[in-house]
Amino acid sequence: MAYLLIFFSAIFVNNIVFSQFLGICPFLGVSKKVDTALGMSAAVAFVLTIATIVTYLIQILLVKYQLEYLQTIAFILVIAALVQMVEIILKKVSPALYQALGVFLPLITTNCAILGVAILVAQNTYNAQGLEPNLLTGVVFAVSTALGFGLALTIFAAIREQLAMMDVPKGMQGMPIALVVAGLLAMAFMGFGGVDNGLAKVFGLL
Amino acid sequence: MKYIKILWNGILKENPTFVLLLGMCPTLGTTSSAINGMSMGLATMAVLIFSNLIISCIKSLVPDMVRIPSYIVVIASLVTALQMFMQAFTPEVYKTLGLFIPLIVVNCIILGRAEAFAAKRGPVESIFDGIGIGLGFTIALTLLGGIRELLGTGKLFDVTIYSENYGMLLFVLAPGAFIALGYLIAIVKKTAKI
Amino acid sequence: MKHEVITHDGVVKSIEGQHVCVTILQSSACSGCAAKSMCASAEAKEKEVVVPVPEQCMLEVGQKVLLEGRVADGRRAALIAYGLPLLLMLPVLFVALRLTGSETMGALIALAAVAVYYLCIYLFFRQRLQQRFTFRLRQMAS
Amino acid sequence: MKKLPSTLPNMLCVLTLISVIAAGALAYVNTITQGPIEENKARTLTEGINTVLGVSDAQVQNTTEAEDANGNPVILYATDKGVAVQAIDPNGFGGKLKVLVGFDDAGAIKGYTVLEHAETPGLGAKANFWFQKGEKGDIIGKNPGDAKYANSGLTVSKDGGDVDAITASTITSRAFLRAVNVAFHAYAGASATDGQTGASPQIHN
Amino acid sequence: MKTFKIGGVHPAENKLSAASPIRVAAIPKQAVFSMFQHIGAPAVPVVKKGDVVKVGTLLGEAGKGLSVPVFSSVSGTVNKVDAVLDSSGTRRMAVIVDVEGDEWEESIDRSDKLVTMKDLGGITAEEVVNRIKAAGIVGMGGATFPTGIKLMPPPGTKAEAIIVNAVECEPYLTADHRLMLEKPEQILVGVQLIKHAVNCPKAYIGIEMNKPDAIKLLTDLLKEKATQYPGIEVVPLKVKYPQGGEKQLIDAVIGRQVPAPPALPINVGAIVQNVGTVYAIYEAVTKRKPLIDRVITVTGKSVAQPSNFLARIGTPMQQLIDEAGGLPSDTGKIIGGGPMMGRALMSLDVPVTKGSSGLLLMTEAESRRGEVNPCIRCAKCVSACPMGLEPYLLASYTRLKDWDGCEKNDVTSCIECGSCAFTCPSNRPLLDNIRVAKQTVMGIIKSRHMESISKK
Amino acid sequence: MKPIISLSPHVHGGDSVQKNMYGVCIALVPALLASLYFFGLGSAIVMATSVAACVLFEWAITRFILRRDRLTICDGSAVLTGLLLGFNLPSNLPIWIIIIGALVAIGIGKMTFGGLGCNPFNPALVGRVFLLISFPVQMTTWPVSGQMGYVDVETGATPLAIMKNAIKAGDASLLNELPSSLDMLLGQTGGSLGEVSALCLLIGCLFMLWRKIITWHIPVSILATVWLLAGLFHLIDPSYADPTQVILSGGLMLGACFMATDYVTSPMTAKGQIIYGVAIGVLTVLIRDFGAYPEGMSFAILIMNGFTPLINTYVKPKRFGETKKS
Amino acid sequence: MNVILIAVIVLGGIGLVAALILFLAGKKFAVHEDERIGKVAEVLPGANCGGCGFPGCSGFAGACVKAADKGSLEGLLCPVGGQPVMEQVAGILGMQAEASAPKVAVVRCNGTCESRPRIAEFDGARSCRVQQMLGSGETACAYGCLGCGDCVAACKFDAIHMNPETGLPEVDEEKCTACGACAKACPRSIIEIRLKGLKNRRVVVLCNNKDKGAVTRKACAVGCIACQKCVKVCKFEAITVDANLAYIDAEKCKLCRKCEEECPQNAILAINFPPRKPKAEAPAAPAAPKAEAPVAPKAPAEQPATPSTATPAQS
Ligand SMILES: Cc1cc2nc3c(=O)[nH]c(=O)nc-3n(C[C@H](O)[C@H](O)[C@H](O)COP(=O)(O)O)c2cc1C
Ligand SMILES: Cc1cc2nc3c(=O)[nH]c(=O)nc-3n(C[C@H](O)[C@H](O)[C@H](O)COP(=O)(O)O)c2cc1C
Ligand SMILES: Cc1cc2nc3c(=O)[nH]c(=O)nc-3n(C[C@H](O)[C@H](O)[C@H](O)COP(=O)(O)O)c2cc1C
Ligand SMILES: Cc1cc2nc3c(=O)[nH]c(=O)nc-3n(C[C@H](O)[C@H](O)[C@H](O)CO)c2cc1C
Ligand code: SF4
Ligand code: SF4
Ligand code: SF4
Ligand code: SF4
Ligand code: FES
Repeated sequence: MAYLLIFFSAIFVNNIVFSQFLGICPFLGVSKKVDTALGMSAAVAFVLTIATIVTYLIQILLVKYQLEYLQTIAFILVIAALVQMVEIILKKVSPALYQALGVFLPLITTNCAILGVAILVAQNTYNAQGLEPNLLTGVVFAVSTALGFGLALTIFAAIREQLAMMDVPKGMQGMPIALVVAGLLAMAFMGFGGVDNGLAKVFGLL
Repeated sequence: MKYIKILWNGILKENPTFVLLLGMCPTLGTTSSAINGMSMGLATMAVLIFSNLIISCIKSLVPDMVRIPSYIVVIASLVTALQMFMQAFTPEVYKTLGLFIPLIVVNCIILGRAEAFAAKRGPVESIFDGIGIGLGFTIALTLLGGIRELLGTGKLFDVTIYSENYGMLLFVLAPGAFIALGYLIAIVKKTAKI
Repeated sequence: MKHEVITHDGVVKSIEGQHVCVTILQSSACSGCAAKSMCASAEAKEKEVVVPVPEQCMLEVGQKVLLEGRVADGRRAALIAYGLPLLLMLPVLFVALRLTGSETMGALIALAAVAVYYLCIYLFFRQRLQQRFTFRLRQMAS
Repeated sequence: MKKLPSTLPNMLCVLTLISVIAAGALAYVNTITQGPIEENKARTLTEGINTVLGVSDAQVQNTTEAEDANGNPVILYATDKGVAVQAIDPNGFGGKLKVLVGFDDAGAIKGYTVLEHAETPGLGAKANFWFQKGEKGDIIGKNPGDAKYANSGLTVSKDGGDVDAITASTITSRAFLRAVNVAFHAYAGASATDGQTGASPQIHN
Repeated sequence: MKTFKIGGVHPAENKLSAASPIRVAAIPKQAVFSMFQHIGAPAVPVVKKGDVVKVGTLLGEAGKGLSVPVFSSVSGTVNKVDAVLDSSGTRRMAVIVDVEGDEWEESIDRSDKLVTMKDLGGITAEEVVNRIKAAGIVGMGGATFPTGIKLMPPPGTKAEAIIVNAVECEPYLTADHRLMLEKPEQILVGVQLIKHAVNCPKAYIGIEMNKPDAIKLLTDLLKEKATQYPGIEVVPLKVKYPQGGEKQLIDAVIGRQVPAPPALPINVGAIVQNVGTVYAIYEAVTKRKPLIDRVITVTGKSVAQPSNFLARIGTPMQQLIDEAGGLPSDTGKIIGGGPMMGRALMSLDVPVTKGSSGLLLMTEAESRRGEVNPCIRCAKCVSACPMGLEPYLLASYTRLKDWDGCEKNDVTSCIECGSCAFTCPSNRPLLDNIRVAKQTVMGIIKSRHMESISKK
Repeated sequence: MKPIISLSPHVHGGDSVQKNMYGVCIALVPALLASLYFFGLGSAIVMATSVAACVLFEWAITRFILRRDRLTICDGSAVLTGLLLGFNLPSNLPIWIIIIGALVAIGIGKMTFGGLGCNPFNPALVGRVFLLISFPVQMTTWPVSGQMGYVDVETGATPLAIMKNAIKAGDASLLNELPSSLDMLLGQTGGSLGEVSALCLLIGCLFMLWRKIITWHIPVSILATVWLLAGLFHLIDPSYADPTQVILSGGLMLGACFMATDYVTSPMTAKGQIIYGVAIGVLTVLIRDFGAYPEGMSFAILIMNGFTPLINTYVKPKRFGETKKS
Repeated sequence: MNVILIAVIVLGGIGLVAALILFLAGKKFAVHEDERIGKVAEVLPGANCGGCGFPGCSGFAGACVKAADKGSLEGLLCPVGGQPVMEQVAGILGMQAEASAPKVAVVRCNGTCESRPRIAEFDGARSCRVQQMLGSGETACAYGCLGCGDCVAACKFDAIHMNPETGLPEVDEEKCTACGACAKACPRSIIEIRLKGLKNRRVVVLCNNKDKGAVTRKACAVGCIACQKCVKVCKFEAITVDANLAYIDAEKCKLCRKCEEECPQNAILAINFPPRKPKAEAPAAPAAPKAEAPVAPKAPAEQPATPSTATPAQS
């Protein structure tokens, strides 16, 4: 149950975009196609999870040699390499699959969402809903966060698609209106505030 | 003259926040008050200056294909160093900025400037570019932080301007960040054109 | 939803009998961003797509074409490439952590599971996928 | 100067070299800053303990780590001027709420400070001062060990207690008081057995 | 009560001329025969200036491909063969005849006597279709599709139900209604001829409930002469626009939905014919009379005598208006057809054609559209659309020139019924824009089709 | 004569934006009267300020910031936003807060996007939630109904607060403090202006259904979902209130009938509207029962406003002749 | 020192592995984007108008580089940037720019409200395409401007505007980039992208009506009736009459203005010429001759006075 809560919390309550402020650039800049947003979130979830696991291992290594201060630099290198490696492997594994992805999805890039989540998990500073922060909760957190990102991306893409048909005042067009929409969405999502705690209590009782 | 132009370029023409719309995460995440915004801006500026300098120095040593990873290593080391210095000497600031300090690594401004400017120009120019862009970023963050702080809590740089009871709490929270930045960009664009 | 299609533009790179090799530029998620020229994460990669065509087609190397694929295919591709391994990795990680009690081992086993998954695809499903994901070419309307 | 061509050895060398230099430099920086960082940490701790005990020169004599009933860590700092206890309640409005509470020998609260929180600025974040001496939710001087608190410890007035909750932030207030109560229990348990028990104490130094 | 399943609206009916019997309009002094009175290739003139023609003389033979011949409805001399403005506002080839007397071709049987199937003896299906084709009959419900072709189902399809479109869902128009009241048996024979032509055992006559007299008349007649007219059924329908739309009618009557284009009604086993067409078929087969006249309603709130005329094709509209009491001074809009689907005419200088079902004169006050407001996304257009489309979306995509979006959202399925624009509280010109999109998308699809052919 | 030409259709059904907007206003009259009856002066002041401020801001923004010539304040949507915003506020709210709310509702919620028809979020709710988050203290102290004054009114727990407490404490006996269902239906409870009398709101809703201003899909799916879900909880654990009382309490009726049905921000197809309604119902119960806020309706509607474009993209009306397999 | 050594080893190792992977990836997926493409794209205007026939400026940049590799930039023109930009592009690519004469949009209809009576009133979506579906529209001319401004909406450069008095669009020659968007948008193909001409001067048949003379005359007072007079008077064989409509080939036209005088309908207009001597204004045209009014409201810099000031006062 607690894992479900982490899942719920990372998607709705502490949505990475709306309340954690990570991954904003792709969120704001991503193409306005709803179609690709879903596939994108699957891709981000996968990369984010793998990255989390690998960096968790690295962190173990760093801690062992008391090199925690190398965290940032090691993580960024590892993640950058990882993203590329997934590409290489996919191409090798099934060229057809790889081609299909090329046509449908934008590239996955190393952005602050991936690094941020990796650091949060490695430092155990995410909300584990009362559970011990460990690899498993970390991975659940990473997957959920990515889904939260995908969700934000998808609804945002749809809203923008709709706004393109509207008579938005000239001065507000483009980034300003996108930001205001994001703000209002964030405001709406604040309604989820405390729901995780409430649910936790219920699950505790059950 | 040339250097002043580079400076102005960073503050106005290529202002990372208002014009280029880069580095949105720290912009939104660390501007709950003017002082926080300013700290983040300055921290980024420090990294920017040094990364620009170092990269413009080593640019010809680095083969094209590992250009980006090399730059990343340089930037990441600078960020880590900064992180440690801040932890040691300004622990309060470090605590409030939290996760966003290591995330300077992936801030597109830094790598972007490295690629677009430092990798093509000399060290001195690069330093000025770093200062200019950094100042632009700092100004933007301070402005945004100031607006949010003022509207949200009635204070500016922790000085009470009007009673906190009249503050609109929303502005210090997440939605307020987006909304304030949205209108700020619209206003800046509008006034800059006139 | 009907058979919705998605298109991507590309350039004919080579023509070999019944296949045309088309290169496409896959840009990153941030490609819509105002500042992509400034931003390193707005990368682009060139990828090649092989499309079967009828024997005598009126294509020439260097010609611009539109690649057309079904949206449903795209979703399926994302599922196979990313979704399923992710779904596989989670339970494996869970079980491995329980069994070994060591996070390092658990993590390594989970990663290995993904590797095995890809290996399986490579060994057993490559051909099938090859048939599954096909594209059509459309000339660019001028 | 011409760029180095992108050959494999070139690239490997350059990247490794850069990494090595970076690592070296960082390690060096680390050795410089490690001292101040440690010092900072220690200073923050002693400052905190001093504040909550209302003194300026408390000496930590004994640190005990324990766990509360829900498995959250509790740390007791026994000093010559009283005991400061660090306790956590995980269910604040925004997550974890970490407090440091000072008790006098009788068990009355001498002072507190909020070490870590994720509450809303302007609302829950007011916990920093709300419960201080003279403020609306003053808890200083109260002794959770008193008979009237025997049932449920300190509670907000909404729940039948005598502490005024922070305006519109009952959740934070509850979490805060829960943490204070946990701290008190740890303190009481420890003083009952002369600093030797707790749920599963592990003695450091 | 049967009706179609999706959408629909209910405009004020205003059937002003419902009670006025069909009058025979005077023969005009000059008649104009456009070679382009049907869908498909124009007819090719076979007469030249100075030729003398009779009623029923061939003026233009069917062109290549989809086309029908055009016959003279008057006797006289050909004045000229030239391009003239037709009701669509474009200049098209036409034969202009100066009328002298009223002489008919001998082949035409001018008697009023009812000819039944029995009288026709063992006429073959082929012969029926041939006579229909030879008479130049086109659909008179508005689409003017060559009827002869419609009655030859393509291989692989089979007609299972003939549906007579007696709905006349357009407000104001009453031509079909009157025709049913005055020529019921002729129509029933016509239905039998169609059944015979396509070898289909079952026929339905779909009539809306606002024509109870016609429903009663036909039902009684069918009951009375059940053996003479087997397999024909009158289906009363709930009053709802656009029930007369072919696809809607099929849905309402036999509950089958024709899929999106390029599917045709015959793909679900249905053939729909307008009442007027059925009557024309009767006349063509039994009396050898080509399509030279039709019933047309001339109406409007300010018109002195809203009437139904049996008018010769080629008669100028002006003449019909004069017969109906003259052009009211407050006329703002002249509409060829009904108010929902008809065409606004620029002048009365156009002739009656095979497809003219009505002439509506709207007052100035009624004519103007209201002020356009922004779309408030009330979804009323969506629920009104009988094709299940999203008019607001299509119109927006049109404004953005997003033809891809239009195509994906099935703009080509739009039947241009106007229900969307009719309901829109913001007075948005939805159908105006959708037409642009439909035209463009059809063009794109066509060129793509050509492209893929050329590639092979 | 110069004939008028245009493409078909040449007739129009006569429906108009004004008719719809003022129709909703009329539907709100019973609830308005009820709020005047229960809250007296306070209600009058809050309503008047809210409506006046909304109309004024709309006028000023159109005129001076957007510089549009066409004035839109007559179309009734600003009046409606003002009314609904007022309905969502406590009767003792300081005037300056109401004005801020109106500014946010019209300025941020509506005109930023271009005015009527362009806004993705319900303006009145944007205003209300903004105030709720910004001024939580003032926005959560509810006068007890039956007082006629504006200042110095006695405040008390709303049914929602009582329900929440019962859930928090896990103690069903706390629910005894709830007013009777009849009182809740008629309006003998505390709460914001427009939510006191469920009956009046229902009458208004029926009026709108009769006038075909709205369709049944959204209100019915919301109410049914909440009733079922709350009923389920109630069965499992009686410290969750009786579902009928849940439906009658708080802004549920107001939201379901008047705010979730806002054309601009709700899905375009019947299917979409049902999905939207069900989701609002679920979210409302979720937030009410487990969240930090006592009232979930506003948030639930706003959240689903965010999803509306997505629903519109994927939930298409059934096309004529569409078969399942294609 | 030990600490530093470990750090160096660990990070060195990570760096080495990362370098390897990134190198492989770089090699596999390298975008063979020519540096020149970026450079070319930089000098392009960035309007992404599509006027060049390529999707967006970057597409055009790619095409330029490819063409340069084949040896010539022939046929490639950025209509927005025009010659100067093409020269820059050529400079980057080390080529000669194809000399191309500048062009401008010309509205080939002069059917103002006075010369072309409105016989009906259009009441629908303000769109030429919609009106086009109603046959000839508000006037009897089935070829003339419909006046709803589809072309105005299509222009990305704010270079074409409706003149409320004439009801016709007017091109701002300084802003017009000859991108052709307006020409594409016009459902009646009235707008021609035409050579700007020597000193910006042009002689154009401002009519698009392909009806027979008699019909045209009824519809519009300044319509071309295909009387062939201009063809006869032109010494350079620049004028042809096809489908009842005269057309002046801009390449052959020597700007002698003979045809302008000759046209009984005043359908031919000389644009941006200095005012004629009074005599030329004499021919009593059916409608007030409106010299350059619909086109070129602003004269180019070298032109001292706007020609339209010289036209007689309109009745
Ligand atoms: C933006 C926002 C932030 C809030 N943050 C907190 C918080 O940090 N701590 C808290 O206890 N309540 C917080 N609340 C209030 C709760 O949501 C809820 O209203 C309160 O706990 C119940 O009201 P009460 O405290 O008056 O009983 C917040 C409310 C809002 C609108
Ligand atoms: C919206 C719409 C409404 C129509 N209404 C009628 C009508 O009321 N009566 C009618 O006979 N045909 C009507 N039609 C034409 C029919 O679709 C169809 O063309 C006709 O019934 C076929 O018969 P025909 O070929 O004999 O004309 C309508 C078409 C559309 C698109
Ligand atoms: C066998 C058969 C073939 C037909 N072929 C066509 C055709 O190719 N194109 C066409 O527009 N209509 C064709 N139709 C007629 C249409 O079904 C329909 O009656 C006509 O488009 C007019 O429809 P409407 O009056 O509803 O607009 C055909 C009908 C039949 C029975
Ligand atoms: C049925 C109906 C419900 C409405 N509900 C609201 C509402 O909840 N809030 C609001 O600001 N406006 C409402 N309006 C008015 C109007 O649609 C709204 O101001 C637009 O969102 C502004 O673009 C409503 C209008 C109608 C017809
Ligand atoms: S005109 Fe087209 S879009 Fe409009 S209601 Fe009719 S079928 Fe639907
Ligand atoms: S009926 Fe009109 S206002 Fe309503 S959604 Fe359709 S276009 Fe918009
Ligand atoms: S007037 Fe026409 S050709 Fe000139 S810039 Fe505008 S759209 Fe392009
Ligand atoms: S020139 Fe063409 S597009 Fe422009 S207003 Fe005239 S008809 Fe419309
Ligand atoms: S200018 Fe109008 S017809 Fe020639």
